[in-house]
Amino acid sequence: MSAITPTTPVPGLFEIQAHNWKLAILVGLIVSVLSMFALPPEAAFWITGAMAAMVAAAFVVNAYRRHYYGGLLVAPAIAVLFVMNIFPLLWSLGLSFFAYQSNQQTIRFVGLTNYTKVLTDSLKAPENWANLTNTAMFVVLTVTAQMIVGFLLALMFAKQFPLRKYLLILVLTPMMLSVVAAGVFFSYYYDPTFGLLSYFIRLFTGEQFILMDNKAGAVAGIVFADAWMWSPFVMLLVLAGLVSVPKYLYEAAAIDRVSGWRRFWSITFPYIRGLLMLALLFRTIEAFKMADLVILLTKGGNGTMTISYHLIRIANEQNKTSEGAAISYVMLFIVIVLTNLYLYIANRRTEGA
Amino acid sequence: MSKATSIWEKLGFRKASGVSEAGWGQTLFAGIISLIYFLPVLLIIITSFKLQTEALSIPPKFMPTNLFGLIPDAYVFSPTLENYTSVFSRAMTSGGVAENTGFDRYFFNSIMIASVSVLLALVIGTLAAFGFSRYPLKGNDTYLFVILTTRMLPAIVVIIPIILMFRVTGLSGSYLGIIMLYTAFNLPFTIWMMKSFFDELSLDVEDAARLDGSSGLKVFFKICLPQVLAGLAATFVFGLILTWNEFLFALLLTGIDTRTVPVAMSQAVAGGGIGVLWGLLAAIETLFLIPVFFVTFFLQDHLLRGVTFGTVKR
Amino acid sequence: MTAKTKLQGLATAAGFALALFVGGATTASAEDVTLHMAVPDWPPTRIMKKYFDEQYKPPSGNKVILDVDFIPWPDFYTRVNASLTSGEKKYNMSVADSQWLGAFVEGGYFRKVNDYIEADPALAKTMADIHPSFYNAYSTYPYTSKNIYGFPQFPDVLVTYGRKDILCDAGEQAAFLAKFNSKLPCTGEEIDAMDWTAFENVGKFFQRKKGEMLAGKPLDDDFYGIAFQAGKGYDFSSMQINGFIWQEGGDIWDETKIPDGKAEGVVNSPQAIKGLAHYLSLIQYMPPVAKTGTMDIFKSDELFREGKVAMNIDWIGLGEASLDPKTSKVSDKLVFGLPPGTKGADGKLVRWNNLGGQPFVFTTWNSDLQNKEGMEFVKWWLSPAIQNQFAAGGGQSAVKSVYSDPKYVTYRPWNRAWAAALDWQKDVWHVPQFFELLTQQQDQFDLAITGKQDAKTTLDNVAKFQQDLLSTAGLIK
Amino acid sequence: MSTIELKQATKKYGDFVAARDVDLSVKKGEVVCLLGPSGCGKTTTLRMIAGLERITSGEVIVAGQRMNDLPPEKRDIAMVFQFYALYPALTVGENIAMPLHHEKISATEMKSRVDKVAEILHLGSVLNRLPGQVSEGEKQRVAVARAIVRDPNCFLFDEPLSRLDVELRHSMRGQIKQVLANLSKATVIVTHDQLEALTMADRIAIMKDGIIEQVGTPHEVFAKPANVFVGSFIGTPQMNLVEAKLSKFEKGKASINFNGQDIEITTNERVGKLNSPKITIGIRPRAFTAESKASNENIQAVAELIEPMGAETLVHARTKGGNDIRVVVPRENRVKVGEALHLRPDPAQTHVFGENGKAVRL
Repeated sequence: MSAITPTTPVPGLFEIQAHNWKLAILVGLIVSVLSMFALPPEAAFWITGAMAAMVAAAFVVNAYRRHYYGGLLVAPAIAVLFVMNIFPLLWSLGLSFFAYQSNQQTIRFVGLTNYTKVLTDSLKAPENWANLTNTAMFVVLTVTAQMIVGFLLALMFAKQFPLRKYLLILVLTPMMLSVVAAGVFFSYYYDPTFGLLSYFIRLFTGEQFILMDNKAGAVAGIVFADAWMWSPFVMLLVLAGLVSVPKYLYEAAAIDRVSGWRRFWSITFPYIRGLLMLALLFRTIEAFKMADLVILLTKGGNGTMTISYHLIRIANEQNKTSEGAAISYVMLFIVIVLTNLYLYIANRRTEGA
Repeated sequence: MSKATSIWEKLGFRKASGVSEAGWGQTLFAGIISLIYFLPVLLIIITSFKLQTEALSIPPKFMPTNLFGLIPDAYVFSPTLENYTSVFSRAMTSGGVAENTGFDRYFFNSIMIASVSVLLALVIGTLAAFGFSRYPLKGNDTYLFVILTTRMLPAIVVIIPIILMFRVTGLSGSYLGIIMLYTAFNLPFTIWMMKSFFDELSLDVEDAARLDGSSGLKVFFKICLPQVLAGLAATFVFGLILTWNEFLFALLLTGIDTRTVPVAMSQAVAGGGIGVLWGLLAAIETLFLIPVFFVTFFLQDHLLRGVTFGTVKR
Repeated sequence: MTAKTKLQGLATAAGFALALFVGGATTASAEDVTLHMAVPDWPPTRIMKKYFDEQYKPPSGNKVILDVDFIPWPDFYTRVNASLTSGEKKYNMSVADSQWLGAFVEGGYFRKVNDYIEADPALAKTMADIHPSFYNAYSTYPYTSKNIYGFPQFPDVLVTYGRKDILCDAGEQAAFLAKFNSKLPCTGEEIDAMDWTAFENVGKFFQRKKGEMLAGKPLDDDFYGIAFQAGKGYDFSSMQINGFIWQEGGDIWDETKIPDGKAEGVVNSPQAIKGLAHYLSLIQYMPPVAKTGTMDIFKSDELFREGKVAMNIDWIGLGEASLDPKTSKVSDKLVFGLPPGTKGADGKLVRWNNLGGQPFVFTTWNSDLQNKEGMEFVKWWLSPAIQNQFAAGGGQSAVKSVYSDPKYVTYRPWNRAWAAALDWQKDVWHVPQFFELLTQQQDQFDLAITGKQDAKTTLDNVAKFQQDLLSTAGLIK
Repeated sequence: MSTIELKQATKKYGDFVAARDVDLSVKKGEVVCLLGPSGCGKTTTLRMIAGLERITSGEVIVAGQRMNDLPPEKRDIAMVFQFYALYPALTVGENIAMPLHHEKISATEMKSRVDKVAEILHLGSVLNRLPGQVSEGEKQRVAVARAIVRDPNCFLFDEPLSRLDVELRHSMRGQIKQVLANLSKATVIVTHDQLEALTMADRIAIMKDGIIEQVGTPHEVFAKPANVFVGSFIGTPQMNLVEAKLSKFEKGKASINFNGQDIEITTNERVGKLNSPKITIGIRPRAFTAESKASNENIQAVAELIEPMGAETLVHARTKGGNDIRVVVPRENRVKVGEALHLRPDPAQTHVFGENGKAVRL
């Protein structure tokens, strides 16, 4: 805030000062990374922990000396995130440059080999690309379905009507379910012998209906279950946007004899665009991680294998930690590019409008 | 616009004025759609009152009563509460006596761990969001994006370092460990939501309060927080829903004393040398749904207001 | 918030953390020994824990506590694997699938226990009494070597579950005789004598539509003759397919022949392809869920318990649920027998099958005292008295003196097939690459089961993959 | 033909009556202001005309056509909203063009019409900005521009100037008046500011509690308030209203017991025919003449508070009977606090209201 003036000058990068947090980060990173390479994991852990504490201390001292309350306010969150999230992430990033299997106690630096392996190896790369393609398919299908269904549901609830509150909570319930229970019950609904889907279709065709014996059916089954669970999330965000449109704008539009289509794009849509973007962002991130429903419904059969499920097999079942880390960082790269693209488009639209 | 709040208004029969008013016709339409949408959940709830031998019957038994002979018997099941008692106490060996299943503990753990960690994330995240909003750093957006990035990777990738870290620090199997982890898990979303709320607030009042000599903390607690209560409620509900059903970390980092319901739930999926115990699984899920259902229901109004407040730029 | 309360808060938090830290560490004195054990949560382990608490008196006089972490089956591997490989060192003993031995032995997590067995002649004698099929699969690594790692917790084999009420119905019997010119198997002995052709005939014969007659009554739903595992998950097709391949005279990659054994030419030998093709040809007689690749051991069991199939091949471990009227619609109509075999050149049935069940093992970070007390516990567990009690309470025993006792067959209806089945058991690989081999193979089998490729392509793909992988690993020269 | 007519228009929300039996007619080219305190039903009345509220009973006739059941889109009415209701995502130019889309005209014509209106209202320089980026006064002009860009049946303004500061308000009043004069449409303006109403309106309708109290030209409502409420509502400083008792009426002069003091006021014949002696006397602050000594034709009071207002001075005085009255005296007339005043009301500007609050006039 402009009202707060720094009382301590900003130190140069290599000036040894208790509040020189830049130097602290630099030293901390170097020491931590070196210790991870050179020392047994336990020692490396404590050294990295100490380095994190040092950086944190430098931040706090810096903030305190400069009356920089922003830093003090942010510090606890950064500390928790660093210890519980960023540090393990960096650790696994480091592992992606080694040949390491978690069930064997040898480790060897191999540089970018893991990355070239997962991206170009004649046996592994095609499988990875196929899984990635499937994932992309699921991302597009589930997110589109969620956006459409969520949007339509929101339109339905945008008006005030009797009992609305009670009907709304019914629609919100699916996203509160545990994925395990939802997945298991959907496998029951889709079951050709016991399932309700088969039962109802049979009333018309007289034949048991096998949904998941082909790719289209299996994908449809998974997309349906996922969209069912998470459309309420989109609905909630869109609905919040819809109810936030001031009523007088619609009145003005009525007076101005604006057509329904134009009214939506000129008045309503600007209010929900930001929220739609947020929903799109979070749902896309989640869709990239889709594995649970696939495991519960098809085990990846009939062309439904996703990169995330593949990753679970690699990193968990087969303990190929480094290879898994490499795959996941390739994945992360794609997600970051994609989300930045979203954010870029969203910002450009906002500025352009 | 009658002044007194009648019982009808409390029940949601509020007459709103103006163009967005819709009547019972809309109720009927939305009711049908909502019920269809709710059907899979309803079937889970119905299953929770069925014995295992009736759970998979064809044609499906969906009525607990034959309504004085209106419904053919093929569709009628005999409702039982056995699944609900079995959640907490049942024989764990063939022919054995009923014993405690530990689910009372698991429910307690789930409620405790989820609520404490979401609240903690709310406290820490709100402070941070306020910091990010009022004391912008250079490259603020980058920091925020990095924070979001931590949610982008599948959890399985970071699990090995975290398990090791937990062992070294003795946090494995403790409440503290899993709570801290879930707190971190909730922070990105909390910070993103709360920052946008603070960004929306008008600075005039705060500046005035500062000029009057109020300290930063006082400004935060007395002026900013009350304005973002709806946002806090919305963030709490979202955080709760996401944390409530977390599975992988709970599986790997809790001990038998700190185990949460989603982990223990698999017991009914392929436990005990039987495939799925449909009634039992449904009963666990139904019980597990209740707390988060009611929290959401009671914070529903805030949920909508909160979300909007935070994200719509005008 | 004042500075004072903040400090108090910090102190409380620190104290809390310290208490957890101290509380988490094992407190072992000379008198108290705690054995932490990871087990899947199901009756055989619940019974073990119950017997231990009620009956076990350590001969050393120490106070021994068996601290059992019951983990739900579906997530058991994930939990144990993560605990072991992360170096958490939480468990002293663990139940494990026999196939996991290689990975965890090579990684240095499972302890070789030859020293303790050699030091204890009584224990050595007990070990010698375990049926060789189980001894080799559960205890030895490398497979059939002299190194001992595990002990049977719940030994298991595949058996045929049958519906007496349908199979023995006079009308059905007559119709079957007329159609196939052979007797519809009805008793346990007749089921024992079945080959795959007879099994296939049962499949053909009982595939009925809703409304058709079955055993004199009209069906209210479609009915099927046969079911067995054909699912993509874990090992839910390999365990059955291996049997078909062995019975045709084919083989899987044989780890006892390292490093000379090959994968290509063996795994996709004509006999193996014939075995797989035979397996695939039976899928059409099974309930339609098989076509989706999700017919796992639980699904076929569920279909059987719900009365949708006449015969099912499944593990004994799932049997209790069929006997219990609370979970089974056919609890009073059961008949059990050996799984079908293949007629050999001599006209006798070849009935190789893959064994199941789980051993339990010791981990490498245990103290000597923990290991000693653990061995005493093993000795007690494998003692005939406890094994008999276990078998009577719903377990199975791999100990010869126990299962050859005439009263063994009275414990459970499937026990009549137990002793006869044991000599025909082999096991899948135990090498550290087990999971890679298994997932690739399961994926390929799934493609075949769901009709996307034929038996030959499938096994060619499997053989090529195994040849590559195992050559790289140095297991094939 | 641009006219508006309300016949017995009534709006009820449950038991609450927002507007009751409103009768109002606005001729072509006439500007009528609906004036009243907040919550009096004036905005409801406006919205009934626009079709934003469904009328409960009565009739709305616009341009000679009964419009009770038509939605706003079908009424062809232009309206300026209190908070302008500009579309936040559209530029000023797009906002102004919005009503034209309905007319299906060519893009060039649309542009020329927007430009023309923008020129009239001095908006040419901000056409490409978003509403959030222009000043309050510009927003207001955009709202007006959006209304006048088309050729509607009539114009409605809902508190058009309430959000502007005093100076801007003053200049906008003139501008709007000028614009409206050129359009010659029936126009209704809702306001709570009497100055706005008095300056802009051809006629003023004063409302209270959902009822129109009086309709008349600005002069009429000032000079001849129909009742106590109108008298008190119109005019600054407010009219003095004192409850009194009519003791007798002779020869055009009424003897009135003015809270302990008897005075005689010349008044009209109707006063003598009143049934009840309880009346209210209304005298505007500027209608007093200060006399040098007490008589039975003036009111005795003591000055208590002096407020100079520039050209004039406002004196708060207290009568013998304890009533506070406001008196405006010329600046030269230096009144001191505590000074005794003898105030003679101008009979022509003294209003007598009967017990029912209605003015007693011939």
